[in-house]
Amino acid sequence: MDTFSGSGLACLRGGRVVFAGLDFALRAGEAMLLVGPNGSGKSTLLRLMAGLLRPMEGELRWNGQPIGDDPDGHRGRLAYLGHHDPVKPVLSAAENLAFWAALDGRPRASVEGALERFGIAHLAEVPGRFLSAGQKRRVNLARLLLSGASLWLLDEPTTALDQQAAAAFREATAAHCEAGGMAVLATHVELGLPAVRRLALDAFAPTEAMP
Amino acid sequence: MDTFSGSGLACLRGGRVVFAGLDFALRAGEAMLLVGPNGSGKSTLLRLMAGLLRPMEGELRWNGQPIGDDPDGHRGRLAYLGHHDPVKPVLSAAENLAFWAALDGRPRASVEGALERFGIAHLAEVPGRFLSAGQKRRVNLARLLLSGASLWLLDEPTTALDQQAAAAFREATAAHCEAGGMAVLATHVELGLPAVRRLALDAFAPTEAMP
Amino acid sequence: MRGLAAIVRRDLRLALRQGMDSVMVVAFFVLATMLFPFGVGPDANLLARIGAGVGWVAALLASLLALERLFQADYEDGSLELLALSPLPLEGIVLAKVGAHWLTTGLPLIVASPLIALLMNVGAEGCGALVLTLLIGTTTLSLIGAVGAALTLGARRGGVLLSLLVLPLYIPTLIFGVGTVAAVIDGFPAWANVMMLAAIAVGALALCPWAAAAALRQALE
Amino acid sequence: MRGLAAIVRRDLRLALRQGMDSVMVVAFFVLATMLFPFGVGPDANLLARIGAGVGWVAALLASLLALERLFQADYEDGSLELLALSPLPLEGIVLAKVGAHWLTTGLPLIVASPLIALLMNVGAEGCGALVLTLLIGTTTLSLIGAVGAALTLGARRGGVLLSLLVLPLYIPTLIFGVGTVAAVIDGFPAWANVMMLAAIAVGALALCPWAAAAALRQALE
Amino acid sequence: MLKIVLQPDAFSRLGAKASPWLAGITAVLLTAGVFLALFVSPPDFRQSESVRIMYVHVPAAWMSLFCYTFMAAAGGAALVWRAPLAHMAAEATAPVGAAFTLLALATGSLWGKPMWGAWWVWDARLTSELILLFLYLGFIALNTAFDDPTRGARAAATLAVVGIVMVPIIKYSVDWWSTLHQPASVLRMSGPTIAAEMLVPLLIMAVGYTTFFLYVLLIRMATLLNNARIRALRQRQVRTGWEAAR
Amino acid sequence: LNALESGIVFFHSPSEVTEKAFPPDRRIRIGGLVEQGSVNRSGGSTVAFKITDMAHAVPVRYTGLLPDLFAEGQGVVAEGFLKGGVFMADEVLAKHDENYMPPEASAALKESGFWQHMKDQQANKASGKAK
Ligand code: HEM
Ligand SMILES: Nc1ncnc2c1ncn2[C@@H]1O[C@H](COP(=O)(O)OP(=O)(O)OP(=O)(O)O)[C@@H](O)[C@H]1O
Ligand SMILES: Nc1ncnc2c1ncn2[C@@H]1O[C@H](COP(=O)(O)OP(=O)(O)OP(=O)(O)O)[C@@H](O)[C@H]1O
Ligand SMILES: [Mg+2]
Ligand SMILES: [Mg+2]
Repeated sequence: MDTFSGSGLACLRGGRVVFAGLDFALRAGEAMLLVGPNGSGKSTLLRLMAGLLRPMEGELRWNGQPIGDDPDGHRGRLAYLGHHDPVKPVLSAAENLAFWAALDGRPRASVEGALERFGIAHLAEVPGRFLSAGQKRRVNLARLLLSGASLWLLDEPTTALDQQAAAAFREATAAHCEAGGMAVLATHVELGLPAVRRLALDAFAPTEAMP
Repeated sequence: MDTFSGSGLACLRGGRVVFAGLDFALRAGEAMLLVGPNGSGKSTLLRLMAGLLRPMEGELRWNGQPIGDDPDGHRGRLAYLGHHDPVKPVLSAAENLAFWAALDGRPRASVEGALERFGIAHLAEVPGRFLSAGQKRRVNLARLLLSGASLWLLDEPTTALDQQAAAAFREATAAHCEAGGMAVLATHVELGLPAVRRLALDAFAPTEAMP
Repeated sequence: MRGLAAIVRRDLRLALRQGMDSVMVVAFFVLATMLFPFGVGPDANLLARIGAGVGWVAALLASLLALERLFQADYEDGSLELLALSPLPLEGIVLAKVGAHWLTTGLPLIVASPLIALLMNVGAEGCGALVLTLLIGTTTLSLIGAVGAALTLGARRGGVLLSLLVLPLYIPTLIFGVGTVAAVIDGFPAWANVMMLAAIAVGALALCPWAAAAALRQALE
Repeated sequence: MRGLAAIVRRDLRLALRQGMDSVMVVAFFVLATMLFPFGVGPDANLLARIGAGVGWVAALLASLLALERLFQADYEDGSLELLALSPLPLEGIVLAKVGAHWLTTGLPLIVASPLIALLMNVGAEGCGALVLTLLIGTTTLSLIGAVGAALTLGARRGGVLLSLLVLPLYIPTLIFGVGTVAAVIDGFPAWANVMMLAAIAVGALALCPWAAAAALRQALE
Repeated sequence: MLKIVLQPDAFSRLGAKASPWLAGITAVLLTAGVFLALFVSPPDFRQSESVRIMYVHVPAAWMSLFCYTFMAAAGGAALVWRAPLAHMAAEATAPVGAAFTLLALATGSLWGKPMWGAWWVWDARLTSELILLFLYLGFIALNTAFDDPTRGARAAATLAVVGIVMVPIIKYSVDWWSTLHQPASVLRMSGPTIAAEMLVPLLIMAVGYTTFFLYVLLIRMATLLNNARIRALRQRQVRTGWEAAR
Repeated sequence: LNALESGIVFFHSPSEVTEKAFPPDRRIRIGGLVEQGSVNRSGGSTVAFKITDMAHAVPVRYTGLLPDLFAEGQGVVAEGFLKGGVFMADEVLAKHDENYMPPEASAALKESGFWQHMKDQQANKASGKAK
């Protein structure tokens, strides 16, 4: 069974230590919520997990193996969702999704199915520039389903979503975990996911802010 | 006692009528929530109230006087907060605030006091680029306090705020209204402000969307 | 007035902290000019003849490149909305921003232009004329460029589009600027040309802030 | 490989749908060239002499302008993060994007260059040489420019110095490009120059994707 | 509201009725004009046969100026009254005008070689005409450069209005400055200096070009109108989709 | 306004050239009519002729191909530089005027003397404009 863990993680941003001595461990089928006040380092930790940032101290491991040993493999198994929705205004929703699927080179799942899951199948042929904020976010979430990644890293995924879409997201995440996937979510609001771990980030803020 | 009202407002965006026949009235000391689904025109109405957009039909009035008669005066009494946080990355939080205060040419209130109110006094000297999403939003909110404007127009003001900051915002708005100010807020979440009016925007959507 | 001064101060401070701008503009200016000795051979006479023209064209392109992002940053982070909503007239704000921009990019160009004159073998009077005409001309370029920058705000291909719009409008300034320098070098009276340059500058000063402000209002709608 | 092809296809499709990209680059190229007759006077012989140099400078500037936003759109809408997180090597991704970009902007430049040669009175052999050197040279420019574009994405992290380093890197390409055309026009053998151009191109192909990828990683930190 | 909804439909009906007529008239005029120009009109006393380029060049040059004026007027009207149809008229004119300009430049250049001894010179007339081409291109580029079509339309209209200063400059450049290009032969105060046998085919061609322009204008405006309708449907689709999902 | 230095003008008139002192190595263009009877093809491809605006005439020497329309009494623009009062041209362009007519008509006009009259008028206009 896959495991994803970090030990003794510390991160420096703009000359400040954001968190230090942070440990976590996650097993297949589990979801973890990152909580904490503004500036506590939720987004930072997610980018660290994705490999976009390197930790100042500590190490991330996949099945006990440091991910630094196989960064390509790590990138191959994760899907990241950040603050932006990378939906090109001149490509249709389906074209946007198809591109991301082709890029990963993974067996291409059904684009229509993914759109359907988030209630926007009827928008498949509509160019991105006509989509509202919430609709763009749904396209971005549909990308997760197509990616087939086992590790989802999601930064405030429910921004701009209405109730119905938020419910669809909850279901999708639950299904992903049930199928043996993992998810890490940074959030300010209660998502109502069943059986999640919580990581409160303010606990790791160093008392002395300067290194 | 000041009043701010609009009658028969209609607005066209991207060749489509967003709302039509919209009326509202607001008196000193009142707050008004704009509610409605994505794309119903909340942001549009706020920009209209600020004078960034001109209505296709209808008129806005301040104390019964059309604001078109005195646009400079109207700009002088409002403070607008949009989707972006205009925080320059190379200026410190305090410098950013001081600039906006100087621009309005209003008697300069204490920058430190405003930062303090939103719990970021310790970030006064930190350059904007080191601030997290929520911290930037707090700086932007502090700007409202400094502006001394009597009419606040706020577009989803609590985005990215944590609980504590949201509470600070609630207090500040309540204090503003108590002191005879007005506030119009577009929002998707319950803000818990006392004694507010509500304007549900989907009621004004024209049935025929085509021009 | 105090508000406008605050804008100038802020923009200068931003330019200073970000570094970049002035240095880049001057580097580009010198580089584009330096190319010609390589391109046409080190024939001192020839260089002297095309010197003023090349210097002017390089200055023009450099100022174009620098102008592209005049309003961009403020547009993207929402500052522009707040500026437009301030009680100050938008025309004045445009003028303040153009002024600050000219101080950080136009002025360094002018300071660097004697160097260009030296590189290109333009004599002392020619050099003086180059500095003078650039002094008048770059203000015009900045003002016209501001209109273009405002019109293309939010466009998908800002830079290239801007140059497509603005370059044709730059041509008169270029013609009279170069004409002045050429006349001075040849020993003809050049006042007529300088007057034309100044007239264009005054015209631009009167019209451009207004046009740019109108375009900005459109961009914010 | 399939992933990289998907990137090229997407970027071409984006350029096509957004339209005008190629047209605008060409327009800038022609406009920038046009400035010189005004700058140095419409003297046919002189124009012919500086024609190659001017054409090259204009091409360089056009490619610089077009490249400036090579990664910008993807950076701003978060696509770049996802590209960097895809299992493909980032160097390959850079190459694919530069390739697509060259097809939509570099190639039209080359197609338009005979027109420039005509406007500037450069003769037939000179024109042929211009096309050939641009063909080799613009690839180099695109590659070096990609490094610059990547650096300016993360310029806040003190990239001033680095981006200044990129501009001078254009110079050798220019010198040998212009040199080739001049040699051909004057009837000298030009192979040495062409070989140098090609050598620079190969060097750029080897180094630049790597440098640009490093710069992109920094920008995404 | 009513105005905006009604006008386009009325316009569509008008266009559908008028365009076949315009097509017919254009075909007749251009055929007649070409026939007269090539076979009937006499050679010039100095240029002999190469004068026949005139019948293509001169109307194209005239149209380049006329189309720009029309475009700027439509753009100005669109800005003042916020009338979508006026925007469409300006938008529809731009590529046609650009094509005429290109044609004038190309045929002028072709004519210049035998006449002057040079394909191209940098005199005021030729240069200003080239700048006109760039104004057209700028209009087209600006119009399509934004995700929001109305923003593009208004920015482009602003440019068109500003650029109108070029038209008198082009027209009078030959009088204000010394140019290699000849002064006006037809549109001059003291009457044409072209022999009648040459003037008549020239004018027929000019009228033919104009009806051709009107024809293309109608067709293109109809297309733009349809595009706008499709866009509106798309938006409605987005909206109803949202409502269904709600 | 004196447009002399401004680069907008494509050519200068002979009067300007004789009255103003252009620096000897400055390339300029002179435009006007080829003076009647002044063309002298002195062997090879070198021609000498005079460009006139009826007030002043400038002698020109040119080696090379002439455009088809080059003829006495016709408009011409020569590019080169002045050397000891003689204009050494290295490019000669023909300048066409605004008159178009069939050959027969022009012959008829010439007979009636009207043609010469028109030429004079035009030349006067050209020289007047430059002043
Ligand atoms: C690329 C070169 C040329 C360009 C860009 C050009 C441009 C123009 C333009 C814009 C006009 C319209 C002016 C107006 O409406 O008053 C025009 C008219 C005209 N052009 Fe050209 N031209 C070129 C070459 C020539 C040549 C070589 C000739 C032959 C000598 C010529 C003969 C004429 C004539 C006869 C007219 C009509 C004048 C009138 O009565 O309005 N053009 N040209
Ligand atoms: N690019 C950066 N450079 C330097 N410092 C940064 C950068 N981004 C964030 N920081 C700093 O790192 C800390 C953590 O920021 P981060 O964005 O991870 O917080 P967060 O928990 O996501 O906050 P929020 O709830 O506001 O999104 C903040 O104090 C911030 O000032
Ligand atoms: N700049 C624009 N150009 C064209 N159409 C626009 C523009 N901005 C908004 N719209 C359209 O106007 C409508 C109202 O948008 P608005 O942003 O006011 O909605 P909102 O109620 O604020 O939605 P949200 O909850 O997503 O913020 C939407 O359908 C949108 O597509
Ligand atoms: Mg965050
Ligand atoms: Mg909104």
